[in-house]
Amino acid sequence: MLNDFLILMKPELLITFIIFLLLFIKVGSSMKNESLLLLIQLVLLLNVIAGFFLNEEGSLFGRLYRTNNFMSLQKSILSIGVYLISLLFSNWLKKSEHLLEFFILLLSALLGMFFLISSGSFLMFFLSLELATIPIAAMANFDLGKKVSSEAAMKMILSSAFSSGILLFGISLIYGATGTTSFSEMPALLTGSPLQILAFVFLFTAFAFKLSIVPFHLWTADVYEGAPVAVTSFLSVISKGAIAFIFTSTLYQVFQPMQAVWYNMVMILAVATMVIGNLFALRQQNIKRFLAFSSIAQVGFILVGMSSNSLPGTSAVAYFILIYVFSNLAAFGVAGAISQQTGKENIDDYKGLYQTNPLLTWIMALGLFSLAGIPPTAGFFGKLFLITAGASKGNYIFITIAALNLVISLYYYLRVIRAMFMDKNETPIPKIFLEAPVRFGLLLCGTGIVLIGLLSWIYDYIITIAA
Amino acid sequence: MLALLTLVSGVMAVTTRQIFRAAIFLLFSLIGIAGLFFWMRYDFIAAVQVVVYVGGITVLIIFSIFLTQQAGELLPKQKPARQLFAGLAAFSGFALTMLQLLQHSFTATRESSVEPSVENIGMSMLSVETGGYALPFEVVSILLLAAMVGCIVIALRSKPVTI
Amino acid sequence: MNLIYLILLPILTAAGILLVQKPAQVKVVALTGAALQLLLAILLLFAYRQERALGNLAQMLFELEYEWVPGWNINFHVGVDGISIAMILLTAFVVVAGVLVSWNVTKMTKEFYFLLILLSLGAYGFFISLDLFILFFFLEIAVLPKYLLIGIWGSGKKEYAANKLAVMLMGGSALVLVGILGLYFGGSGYTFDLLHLSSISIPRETQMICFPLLFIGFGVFTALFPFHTWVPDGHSAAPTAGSMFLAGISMKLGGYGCLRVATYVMPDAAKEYAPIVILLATIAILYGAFATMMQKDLKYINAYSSVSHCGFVLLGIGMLTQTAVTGAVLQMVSHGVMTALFFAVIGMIYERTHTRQVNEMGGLLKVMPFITTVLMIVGLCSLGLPGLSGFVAEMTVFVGSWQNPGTYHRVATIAACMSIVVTAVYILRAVGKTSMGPLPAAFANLTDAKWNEKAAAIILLAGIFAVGLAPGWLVELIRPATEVITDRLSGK
Amino acid sequence: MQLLQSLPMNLGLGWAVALIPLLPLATFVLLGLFGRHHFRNNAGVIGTFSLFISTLTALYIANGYFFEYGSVNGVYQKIMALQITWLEFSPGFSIDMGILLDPISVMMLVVVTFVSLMVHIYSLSYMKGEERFSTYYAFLSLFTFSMLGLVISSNIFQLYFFWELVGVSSFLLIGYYFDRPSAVAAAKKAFIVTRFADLGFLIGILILSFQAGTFDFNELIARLGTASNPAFQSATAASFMGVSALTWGLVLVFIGGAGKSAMFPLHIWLPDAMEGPTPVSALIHAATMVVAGVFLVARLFPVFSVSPAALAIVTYIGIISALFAAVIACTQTDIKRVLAYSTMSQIGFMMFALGVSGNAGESGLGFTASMFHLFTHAMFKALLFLGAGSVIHFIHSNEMQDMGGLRKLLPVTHICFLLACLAISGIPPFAGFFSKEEILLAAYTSNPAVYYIALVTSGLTAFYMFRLYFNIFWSKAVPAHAPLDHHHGEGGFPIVLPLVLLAAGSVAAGFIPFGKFVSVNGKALETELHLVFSVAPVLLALAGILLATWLYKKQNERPAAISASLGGLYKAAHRRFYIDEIYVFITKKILFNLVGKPAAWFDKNVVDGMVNGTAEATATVSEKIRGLQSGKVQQYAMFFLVAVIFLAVIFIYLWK
Amino acid sequence: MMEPGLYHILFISAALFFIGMYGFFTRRNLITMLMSIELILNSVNLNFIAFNKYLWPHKLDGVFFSIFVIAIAAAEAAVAIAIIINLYRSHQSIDVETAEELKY
Repeated sequence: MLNDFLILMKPELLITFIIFLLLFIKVGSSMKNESLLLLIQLVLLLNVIAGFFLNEEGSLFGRLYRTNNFMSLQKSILSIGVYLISLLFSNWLKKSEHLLEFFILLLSALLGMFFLISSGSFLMFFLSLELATIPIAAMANFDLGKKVSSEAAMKMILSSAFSSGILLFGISLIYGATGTTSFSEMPALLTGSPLQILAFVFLFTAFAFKLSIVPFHLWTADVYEGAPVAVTSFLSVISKGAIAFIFTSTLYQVFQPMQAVWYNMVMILAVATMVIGNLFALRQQNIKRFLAFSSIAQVGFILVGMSSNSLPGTSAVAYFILIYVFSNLAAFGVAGAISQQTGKENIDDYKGLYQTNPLLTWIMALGLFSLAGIPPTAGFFGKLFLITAGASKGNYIFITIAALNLVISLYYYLRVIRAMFMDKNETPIPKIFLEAPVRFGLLLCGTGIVLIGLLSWIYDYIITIAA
Repeated sequence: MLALLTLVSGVMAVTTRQIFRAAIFLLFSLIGIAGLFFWMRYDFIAAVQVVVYVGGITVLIIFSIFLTQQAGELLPKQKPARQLFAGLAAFSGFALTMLQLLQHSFTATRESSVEPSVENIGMSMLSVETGGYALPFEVVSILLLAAMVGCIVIALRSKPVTI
Repeated sequence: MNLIYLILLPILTAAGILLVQKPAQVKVVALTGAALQLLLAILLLFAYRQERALGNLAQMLFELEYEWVPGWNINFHVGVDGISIAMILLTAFVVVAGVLVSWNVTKMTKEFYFLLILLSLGAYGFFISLDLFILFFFLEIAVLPKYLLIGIWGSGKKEYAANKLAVMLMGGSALVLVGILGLYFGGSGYTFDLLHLSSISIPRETQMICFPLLFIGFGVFTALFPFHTWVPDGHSAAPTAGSMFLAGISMKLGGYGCLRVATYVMPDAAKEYAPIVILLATIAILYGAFATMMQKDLKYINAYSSVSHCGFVLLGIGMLTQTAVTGAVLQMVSHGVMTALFFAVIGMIYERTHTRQVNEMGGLLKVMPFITTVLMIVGLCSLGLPGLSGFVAEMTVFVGSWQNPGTYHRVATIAACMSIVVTAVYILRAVGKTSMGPLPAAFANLTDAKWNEKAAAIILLAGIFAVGLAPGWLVELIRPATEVITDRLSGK
Repeated sequence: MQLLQSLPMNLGLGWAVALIPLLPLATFVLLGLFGRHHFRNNAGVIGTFSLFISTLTALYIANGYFFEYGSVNGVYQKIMALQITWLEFSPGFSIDMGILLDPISVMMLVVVTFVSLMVHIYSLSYMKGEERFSTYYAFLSLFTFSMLGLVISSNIFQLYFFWELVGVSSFLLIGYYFDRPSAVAAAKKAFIVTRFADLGFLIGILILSFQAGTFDFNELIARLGTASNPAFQSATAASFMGVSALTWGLVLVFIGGAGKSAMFPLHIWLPDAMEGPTPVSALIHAATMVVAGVFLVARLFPVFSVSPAALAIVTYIGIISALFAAVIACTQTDIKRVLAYSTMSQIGFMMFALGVSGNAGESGLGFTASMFHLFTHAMFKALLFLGAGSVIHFIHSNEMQDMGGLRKLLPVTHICFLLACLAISGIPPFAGFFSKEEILLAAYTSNPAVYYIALVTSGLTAFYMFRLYFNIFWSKAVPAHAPLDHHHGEGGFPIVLPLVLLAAGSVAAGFIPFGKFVSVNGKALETELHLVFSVAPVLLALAGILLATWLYKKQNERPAAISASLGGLYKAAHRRFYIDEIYVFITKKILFNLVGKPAAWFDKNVVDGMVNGTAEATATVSEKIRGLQSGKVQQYAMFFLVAVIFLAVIFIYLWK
Repeated sequence: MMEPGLYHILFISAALFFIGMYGFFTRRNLITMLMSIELILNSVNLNFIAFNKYLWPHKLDGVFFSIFVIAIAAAEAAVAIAIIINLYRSHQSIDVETAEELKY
């Protein structure tokens, strides 16, 4: 029993352990930020490595908690992302007064996401969702001196509380209609009656809110822009990944009987998300805001893959998230480094960046290309598999719209590329000094972007364990 | 009666223009709900409701009101258009929900019921077997811990505002 | 002959370029790589011929197949037939010439050559792919470098042009993607394999949906009317080598795709849609020609004329007769070499006169006989002078088109033939205005071509003459391959 | 043909004939690549020498063909001396590079090499000192190569191949003085107009070859020229707009020929082509290239002869051109233009002679006559041009009013020119007389109307030729500014020799019993002179000469008066009946303004506009919907709720 | 007053839910918005309890759900108030419309 407990809940326990470790450090010693950060990075790295071993399938606590290899992999992907974040934003973190608190909150949120992925009932689902949200809202306020930071935090906490309300209302209706909150008992009890549909819509929109699907995305950009870059990247990459995972598995497993309803819903919202996300991204000036909308559009593509309701769909989503972690973090990493040292966040400020910071420019370009789905970057494969999965339903119009949206998105990614490579600038951003961890993190991202696509066994691995 | 109290205070809480009164109405509304719990014989829940909400959250709210505002100051009025739309949206949502609820024929279980006594609740709360809620309990505790840490960092900052 | 070399070589070259530091070294590496590519392409040609001579009648030679993503049944499947080899040769020629012509690039030399080589990688990969997925992969690889080439090293409205080009081409490839997926799921095979897809009969509904998607998608690349507008802007803004690659190689990707993927795989739809294809191709031919007539910028002239010439490719494909299809492939090769050279020459002239407006030039024959002579030869090739490649290709298309006896086809053929007159008008106008007439005093001291320019021109001229004077070898190479395609069309 | 293919000498013969065009080709390549640097001064000698060998070979071949092996049982054979598959479209359907020897091709070989040689020699002196001397000879060689290739073509596509090359060399040579805008314009015009005609030719080829299933001349003629052949039947059965495919094909092919041969109304390029160096005009625009159209019709004559409609068109176009050009020639003042129009007129003669010809025996007289005239015309027209060239060389002007009284200064030229004028006017016993008589006879027997027009035209010919002659050599006294340096005058030996040789040809060529060698079916055709028949044309010619003498021998007011009295007609003729203006109108106004400009406009605004419009629309929409992202968190929540209700309503009530 | 049944309770909770929504939409004071949220959460609690009591009394799912919701509501309120106070410090106001810098 205890053995089971230790092995099955290994990821969660590890994170909890780290959290407590940090708490003890906070209470007991006064380490310097540098060494502390190094320690955290090391621990997180170990966590990533540990994530790949001793994964088993099973459930605990009366099916409130369940896990399998695929979920472990999803957790590992998130761990990788967190590790990258700890590297990429070293510059910012080092100077932060609340380094420890930051990581405590970050890891709590991560823990929430782990539980989220593994949750076996709506209760666990709801609780871990909150655990994954509230600390982030607090973190969004970590740029304590900045007005926009608190505005972002305010928007985030209020909107998410609002969506929690809606989610809960939906859950309560479902509970009323079926008498259970357990994922495993639910499918048999779903009949597709109007009330269930209504409840499902409530539930669905709460997911949509967290995943920033249009039209529930409105908070996203504001929060992304206002929050510190590290938080934004966590929010846009890790949080989104986690939600996408649980969303997929909920739709596929729990709401399988209502497949027809949610397929159409996903389709409509995917189109809306891609289009609106793209249209807004087109005209953004602030790089963080720009990336926010771009990530909204990316979610649209995730939905395309999700709509397939098949094994390739799940694996394509997981694969895409993995790639997305690297690509988006590359972009955010560069944006963060620049914003940290110069305070410049506008795309126009990036003009002529290539002259002064070739490495940053290339990493950014790689990230953007990957987001845009240009080969040979991994994003190409990720997007392609998503669209391929979506195409399995034979809905050509939907797929054509998705494919054409790829083009629009390319257009605005190219805007940044253009600014960095082509435009002239009298006063380009000066040469930016990158700390070793940042440099390492960026290179890691770049390597990931190039290799994940070309190494086909990664996808194969995902599809095998997702089966 | 309780229902009426709850609803009326709820409405007042969201419409009154004096923030302090709004808080008091909220308090009444919450108490009304606690009363409903009592009435449904969920004593424990009612107790929790009173303790956490009435004793915790409302007090917190009232403190923060004191912190941020002079009591008695009138709240700024929202634009009528916004009020209208909000009312419409809320009402149509309400109508839709009620319609679905009323049209739906709920089926009740025939299994024997479990007494929602404090003992029962406490046992399952800490049970790790099926039907136990130890894990959620742990999760919530971590959440509360994180929330605390967050609050401390945010609220106890020392630096003055620079921007 | 291992086809992997064709992919490996550009990759190694690109890596080499990244490793060395000085611009001079970069150039040498790039040139060596390009020359090796040419050598490899020629070796491939001979190996292919030898294999055929030994009686190997397989449709594709030198096939290689590795599993890539088993989850989607994606295989790294490559192989060549005559058409591919012709295209590979074309690419190799243009790449060498492009590298030579760009010898004077001083801005970000390393990146420039890196992108050039990357483009060639895309092209080679595309032409040898037998799996639609990797075909698409390479197709997209070949797009983005163009954007950067134009945007960074271009001139004029470069940003607008680069954007337009990238977006339109990506739009095209988006349609291609949908088409490919349609084939994958609707083709009752769950396979991307071209050979497999071409051996089964694909349900008619799938064909009717996927053919337009694929044809328009690839058509955008090859300037299918009305999706051609990236051509003039893109070409005119691109740096010389960029234009050469764009017109010489990139537009051929589309033609090749239209033929190999759309038409070959979906014969029923190809027949069904042929009238539309022919209509659009004819419009492109004439319309491009007439539009060219009104242009004043040399690059625009060549760009619009490319629209017209690529119309022949599509016309040949649309006519569905074996000769016409052969002609289409010939036209791809011919136009590729010719237009690359044309752009090279325009670049040389521009470098000296700093203008591309024909009205501002004149009498350049006096100061730069070599360049203008090459210009004239290219012009003549463009208007289909016998002995040069254009003639061979156009005539094959015409003869092949005429073999399709429908009145509609006849009218289209005649209309297409009419372009030879219009072509003559604009080519002579361009050549006449630039190289003949009185020489403006400002240009009196200009110099003729340098060694690298001469070498580039001679390499491409060799291609033009090799096709123009002795087309036999090329036709022999291509025809068996087109036969396979037309056999499928006629249900054999 | 079968017989000869078995002969062992056949292959040798093939390569021997091939040598004739290949030598000039080699010269072209050599001079073209290295001429500027290595053969600057001796390019002419090299070119001339190589052509000299070609000419000798041609004469040798002609001798052999006509007198040794060509005739089998009194019928001249079509010998396929060489055949190499050049471009195979589908098995059995290919463009071959071959050599077809038959009377007309052998005859053309001689004519082309000979005239070309004369021009080469002439140019040695005439073009001396030109900066691009070697280029000139390179182009000249290219032209000679192409023309020779054209005449020996065994395959209609091969003919088209060389046809186009001829066009290009013509372009290059007309534009030889490339810094002179008028020359460039003329070169372009020549190329484009003939190109336009070639379009017809090309489509004609497509039609004919498709119907016949071959490009090979022999096969083509055998299949389409025989009424019993299925190809013929399907070709006549298939019709478009009421006209059979065969006729369409032939007419279109003829359009090609008409373009190259400057037939009305495609003649407009020819006068302008005189911008080229004069020897070039002599070679290309008088003796050889312009008769390519005639040659083409002759080559396909067996097929033409089965389509009366096509033949009728050939006839009428020919006669109209003859008369039309003759009228214009009377009014021109540029001597080369006069000659150009005269050329056009004479080719008109050849054309309609073909048109009135039948396919066999006596009715084939027109064919023979046409070829004969082609042959003699080459001699005297080349002579006229070369003569004119030496005049121009001397005077440095093309205009008649700058000339006059030159007979003393240029004696050899004068005599030769006079002989040529007599020959072209049809005065016995000069060459033109014989060939023209045959043409008139052929016309007389088949189509009287044509005959009468031809008669008038031949009178006009005499008139304008002598108008030219008198204006140059008599009329005024020696022009004041003329260089009176006698040594300069005639030029050297290279100028005199071709004049004399051609003059000899013009005098003697008529006596060749042409019908024996060249006839439509290869059998000898006995031609005889009907003295009675000759009276009318000769008299008319003499009348023309007399009129010219009266008007132009001495400078006087009469021509002006007459032209004034003719008023509009004269003016119209002088302005070449405004054909040029019509063309300019069509090209500039219609083609450029009504097609080209709209196309360009359409592209810029509509097609491009669509693309840009899409981009702009996207940007606009994106700007318009920015209000969605208002920054108000309450509004966000409201959107949220509304969307929830919306989705719920859709999925509960509408979309089930 | 007749014996209140399930539907009555549901009516109350739904009404409370949308009253909370209305409040959330219209109040400009951040604290009152937070109060509206509390109303929403309470209505959900009511729902859970009602369903548990009237329909599914054999297990205590609903009860536990509402207990945890209350806990979460507390945590959320705490963080929200911390953020609001912080916002108040930087903006000197807790009017939601003063914090609209981030938009478009």
